[in-house]
Amino acid sequence: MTKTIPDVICPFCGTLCDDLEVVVSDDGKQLLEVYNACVIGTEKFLHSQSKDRVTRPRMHQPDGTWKEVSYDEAAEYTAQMLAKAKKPLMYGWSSTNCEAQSVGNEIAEITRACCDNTAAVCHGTTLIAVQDIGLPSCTLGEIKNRADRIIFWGCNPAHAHPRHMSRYSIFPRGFFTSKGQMSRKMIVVDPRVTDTAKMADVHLQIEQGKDYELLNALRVAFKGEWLPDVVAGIPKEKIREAADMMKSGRFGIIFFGMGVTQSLGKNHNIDEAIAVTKDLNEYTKFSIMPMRGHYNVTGSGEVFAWQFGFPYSVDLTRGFARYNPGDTSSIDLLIRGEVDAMFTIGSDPGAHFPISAVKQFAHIPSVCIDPHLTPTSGVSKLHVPVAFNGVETGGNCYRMDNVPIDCRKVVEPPEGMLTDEQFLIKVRDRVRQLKGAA
Amino acid sequence: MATINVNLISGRSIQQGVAIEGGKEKPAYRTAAGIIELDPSDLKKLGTWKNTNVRVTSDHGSVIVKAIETTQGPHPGLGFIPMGPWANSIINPNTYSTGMPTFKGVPVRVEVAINEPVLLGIELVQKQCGVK
Amino acid sequence: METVTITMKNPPALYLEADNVSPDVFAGKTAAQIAELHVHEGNVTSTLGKYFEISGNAGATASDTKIIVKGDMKRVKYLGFKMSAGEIAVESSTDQYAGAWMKGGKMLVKGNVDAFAGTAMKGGELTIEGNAGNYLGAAYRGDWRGMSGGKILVKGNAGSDLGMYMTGGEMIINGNVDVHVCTHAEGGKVIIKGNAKTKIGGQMVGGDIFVFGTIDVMMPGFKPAGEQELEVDGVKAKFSHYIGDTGERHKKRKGQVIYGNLYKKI
Amino acid sequence: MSEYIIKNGHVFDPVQGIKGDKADIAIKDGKIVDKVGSGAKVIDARGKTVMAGAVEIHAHIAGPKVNMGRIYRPEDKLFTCTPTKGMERMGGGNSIPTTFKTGYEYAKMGYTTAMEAAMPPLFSRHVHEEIRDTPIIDEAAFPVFGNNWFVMEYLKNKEVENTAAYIAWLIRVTKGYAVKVVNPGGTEAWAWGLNCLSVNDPVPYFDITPAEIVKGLIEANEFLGLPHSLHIHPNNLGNPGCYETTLDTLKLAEGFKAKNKFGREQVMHLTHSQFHSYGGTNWGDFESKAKEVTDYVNKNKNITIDTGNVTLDETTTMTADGPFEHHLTGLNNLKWANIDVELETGSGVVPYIYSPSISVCAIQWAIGLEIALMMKDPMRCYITTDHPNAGPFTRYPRVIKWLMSTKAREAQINAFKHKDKVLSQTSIGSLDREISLYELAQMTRAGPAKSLGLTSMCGGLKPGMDADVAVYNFNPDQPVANPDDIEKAFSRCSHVFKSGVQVVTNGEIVSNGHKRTLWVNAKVKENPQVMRDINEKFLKYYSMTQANYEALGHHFVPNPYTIEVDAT
Repeated sequence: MTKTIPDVICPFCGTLCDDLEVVVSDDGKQLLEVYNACVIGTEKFLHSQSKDRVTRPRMHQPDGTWKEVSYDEAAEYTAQMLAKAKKPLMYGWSSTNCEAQSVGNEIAEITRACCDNTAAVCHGTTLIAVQDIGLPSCTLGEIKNRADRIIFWGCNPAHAHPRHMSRYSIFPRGFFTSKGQMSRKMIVVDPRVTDTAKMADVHLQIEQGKDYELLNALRVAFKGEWLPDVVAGIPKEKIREAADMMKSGRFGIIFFGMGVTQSLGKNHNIDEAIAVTKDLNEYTKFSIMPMRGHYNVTGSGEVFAWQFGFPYSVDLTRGFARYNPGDTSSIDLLIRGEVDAMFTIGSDPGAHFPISAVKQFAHIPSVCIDPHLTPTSGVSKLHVPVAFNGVETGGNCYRMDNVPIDCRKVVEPPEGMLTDEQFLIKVRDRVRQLKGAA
Repeated sequence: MATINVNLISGRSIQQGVAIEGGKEKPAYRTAAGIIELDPSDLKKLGTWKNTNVRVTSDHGSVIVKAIETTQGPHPGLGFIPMGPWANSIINPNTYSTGMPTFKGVPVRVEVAINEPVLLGIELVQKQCGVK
Repeated sequence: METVTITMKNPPALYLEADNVSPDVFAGKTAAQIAELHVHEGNVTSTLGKYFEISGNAGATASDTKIIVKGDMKRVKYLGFKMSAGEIAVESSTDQYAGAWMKGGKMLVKGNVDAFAGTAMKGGELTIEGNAGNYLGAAYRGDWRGMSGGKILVKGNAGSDLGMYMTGGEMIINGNVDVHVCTHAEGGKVIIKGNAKTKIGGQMVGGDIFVFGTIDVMMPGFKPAGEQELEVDGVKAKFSHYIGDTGERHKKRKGQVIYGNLYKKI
Repeated sequence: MSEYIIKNGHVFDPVQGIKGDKADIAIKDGKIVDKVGSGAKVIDARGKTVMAGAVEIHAHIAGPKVNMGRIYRPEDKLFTCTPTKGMERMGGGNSIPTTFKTGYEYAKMGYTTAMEAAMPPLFSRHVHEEIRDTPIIDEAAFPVFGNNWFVMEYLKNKEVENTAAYIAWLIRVTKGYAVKVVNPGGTEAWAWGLNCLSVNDPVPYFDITPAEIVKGLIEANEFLGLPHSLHIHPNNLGNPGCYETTLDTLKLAEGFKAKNKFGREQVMHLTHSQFHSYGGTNWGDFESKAKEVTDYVNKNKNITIDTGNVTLDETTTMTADGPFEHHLTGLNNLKWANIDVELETGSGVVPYIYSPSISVCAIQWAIGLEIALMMKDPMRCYITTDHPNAGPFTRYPRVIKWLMSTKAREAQINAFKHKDKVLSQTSIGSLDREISLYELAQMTRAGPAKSLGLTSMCGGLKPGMDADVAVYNFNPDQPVANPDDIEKAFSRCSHVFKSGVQVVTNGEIVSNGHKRTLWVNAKVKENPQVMRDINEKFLKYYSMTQANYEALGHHFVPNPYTIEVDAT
């Protein structure tokens, strides 16, 4: 017989769908089926059952083979590496729960390391812009119940957040939006005709890299000032028409993603997008929200913020927190060669960092804590597989609108495997002995 | 053989999402992210059939990927490689001191390279880092 | 003016944070005491003497202390940190935060500097003979009070995000600049003798930018406002004048809405 | 648990009426006892002041908007962080300290209990995670109800019992403590960009006025008999002439009597009253109406207030009053953050600089002190800075100095650029009352504890109460030569005990203590209709399922202290 666990949280993207249903065997050892999840979420749950999973830590030998070691030896290597390093980098934290992040922060503070999460290559520039101009935002339920102007700027939820449109932004029938999709106008700004753009009422096919100019043109259009004929490949009539459509809504929302955070202008693109939202609040009610990628990158930012005061790129080498992306952020630290030990957890810099940064940490002592086989574990000295967070162990995580949801353990991890929190506690206790801290 | 210059962007795709959760050591990851989506007009300028291997070179590196016809176009003059080791072998690491590399908006040159294989994800990174 | 010369003896494996190398900290100290000053490499705190050869005693006060820095400074940060008087001459290139939070005195860098030079500068003179990095004379993250005084001269090129949140002071760049000049600026004067790329003067509320070379793409928020005959830094020429950023919410001074000014040499 | 005896200290304890005479305080097994054995550790408190651990009734120290403030103000931590040292974790932030620094700073000043002033129920897990990471001090959080869809719909039909059942359910699910109301109706109107500026403006769509919301919630609160009364932040905060809305709101409490088993006498607590006592019509003729507000509160015994003193610092304002923060960013054009929460509330964060050279800020400073000095009964007027809105809580010693010394007040008044305007628009110049140490103990210990219904536990030194004791290096017998000595003495305790554990010695943290999270478990009769409404709203309008909304596992509240209330 099998039992169905309802209200399960999907540990993949920032939408954090919490209405999944998972069918497990009676003894809770086997996961059989997943309902209500998108294709990526289903794959994540089912992959936890694959037979060729790595279940024991292993050291990378010079000739390319792997030698299996115990968790204690792995914890010893990690603790020694972090304690000896002059400037270790502890990167990742986005696919693990807030409890493991708190233990990781203690390790970072004792060993005086730099810690950073995947915001460095995802919404880091958003956080810089928020620090310059603030963030008029709301929770996803407000959008579901009230929003009638939805703008997707530089993001492609059809691919990156598959259920976002059906759970929150376009299709749901909220309290004041009972006609669902019919009561909403959708605008998409993207240099490609993405699958999201194909569903939009208005698609502004912008020239790539010119978001800052188009956003500035919108602000000029709100004030009815002079505009040049074409801005970023969009004629000025279409800009004024889009501006009026935004002003005429009762509750508007701008979702923005990698299109603005990763292209030229970076934090200023989001700075201007937030300024557009702030201006629109003079005419009607408008909010803006970043489409966070990982399911707990927001949580990592929150835990860093209430323990150290900064949301990411925190440098603890002086015993207290310092912050300045460009100086303390992972990519710059690696490319400038400022780091002499690399600790990765809950992310995959090997695949998602520029290769010049990956080359740097391929030749220094490095530990990768990840249940999967990834390019990071491929170039790391020690690979420590842990239980799948969100599938085989629970813990708190934060949605893209900073709402905390406690995700749940649905199936037992393979025999003898530790969770990331248990492994980090081993490392912390050993580091405390090495550094003689109380 | 003809070469074309396009502006490269990278980003998520649902196939890439499924592949990273399915295991990056598997060929499915290469099928999902070891590709460059080009507009049919650009493919015509390149003078090649779709689904052929091409070498994409930028000021920061070069990589072999399979050129396919765009699924989300038209976007003439714009190439799209899903985020992953293939894209990150050639994107511009300059962060302009904001901590964020320039993943989108990298001028690249594309030329046909029929006989060169597209490497697997982990293999590609290990080879470039000189780690066995 | 007493002179202290520090010469790189053994270069650090990683990067060195030498925020004690400034006339204010050196003032009233002998060479031996200066050698005892703290310096940080990663999370290890050691003394200046371990990395530098130090000769000469400092003056009684900061204003009559001159520091000459010799040797390879490419991996040394925070030179001239928070200095308020005196002089520093760096013979070669140095790394980030050169003359950051500077309040006065003179700092000369014969080579290049990296990012965040002259952050939130209040006064003094910073002269860079090579190229400058990004965020030259910009405000610290999140702060709306940027560079408020002092003078920065860069003989080479400058990076992006020049003079962010600038409220006063003057900057002269002989070479070219990258994207984003004087974003969110409320005052101050920037003269760029070379070319500028795109996104120049975004969200400006006040201050003046003079560009002698070309501007790749103008911001839509800058309205053309005729041409003027101006004499800028000894160069008399005709400038086409743009006012902006018209998209920004502007302050009024004596009832008159004030705008930022962008002058492009014709 | 080791035993302690604090000998020969000048004890100030309003609960037992001790007014500074020498007495010994004995501590055993975490409680205050009559006497201890000879083996007890002796703490020599000769020439020192001994008081109970202080109780902070209103501060924004944990939660989503506090953390948004930390995230978006890196310049608040530039060059001012304190490194890791022995037992103390790293600390940073002037106006919004990190959680570890919050716990340490409160303990070093002798505070042992603190209330988080506004918890959006949807974010209760976030609040409890931050409370868990704030060491030493006991904490509780007030969920906000003033703009809740359930409350507005039930009170529209005058269904007080259903409202009480919903309140009991929500406080149990979010492990909250009391009913907090912020700009009733106004924040729901702000979801459409509007506001309710008086107690009679109807809320869009819900068609209920703030007056009905406040009255209904008072009735529901007394129906349940919760330990603390309604904790209200009235409409129209911070605008010149807002004292009229405040008086209208206070009048809503007439005719209600406190009904509870905790010894609480008030039915309404007006919080940060300084922001609500403004007269005049614009910022030009802005004046103090502290007299009118305190006269009313002095006459009506079923109301308690806390001051909300401005401390003339650069700080960050954060409140669940979304429309006010949008109005404030329109004034000073600084960065503005706003988080509207579905079906429940909203919030806003804007930095603000209370500069002594601006006349409005100087007058606000004066209003805060006037309120404290004009209130007759110190047991009903408590000292707060609405941290961090009017100033960081680390400035309490400075506020105490201003209240205990007219010399200090005059020195500050003379330092103002617009001194004449301050004297003409307020009556601070003519007030020469100086708070005594006994009154200070009432305003920071016994008073807040009584208002919060915690008289059995904290706020006093009577045997049987928790052993929360603070010893200050301040000799009440010696005349105060320089007022700054008061500030110095009250900023660092010589000894602090929390639940019988010594946590501070000579201003340094020596133990992380064993902090508790207080929460109220109110039992009400079975109410299927309310349960059905809750299920329906979660199915249709919330963005989270009800099971995940209610999931507050043990790891969020590792050391709960439950206060049982029976309203069946």
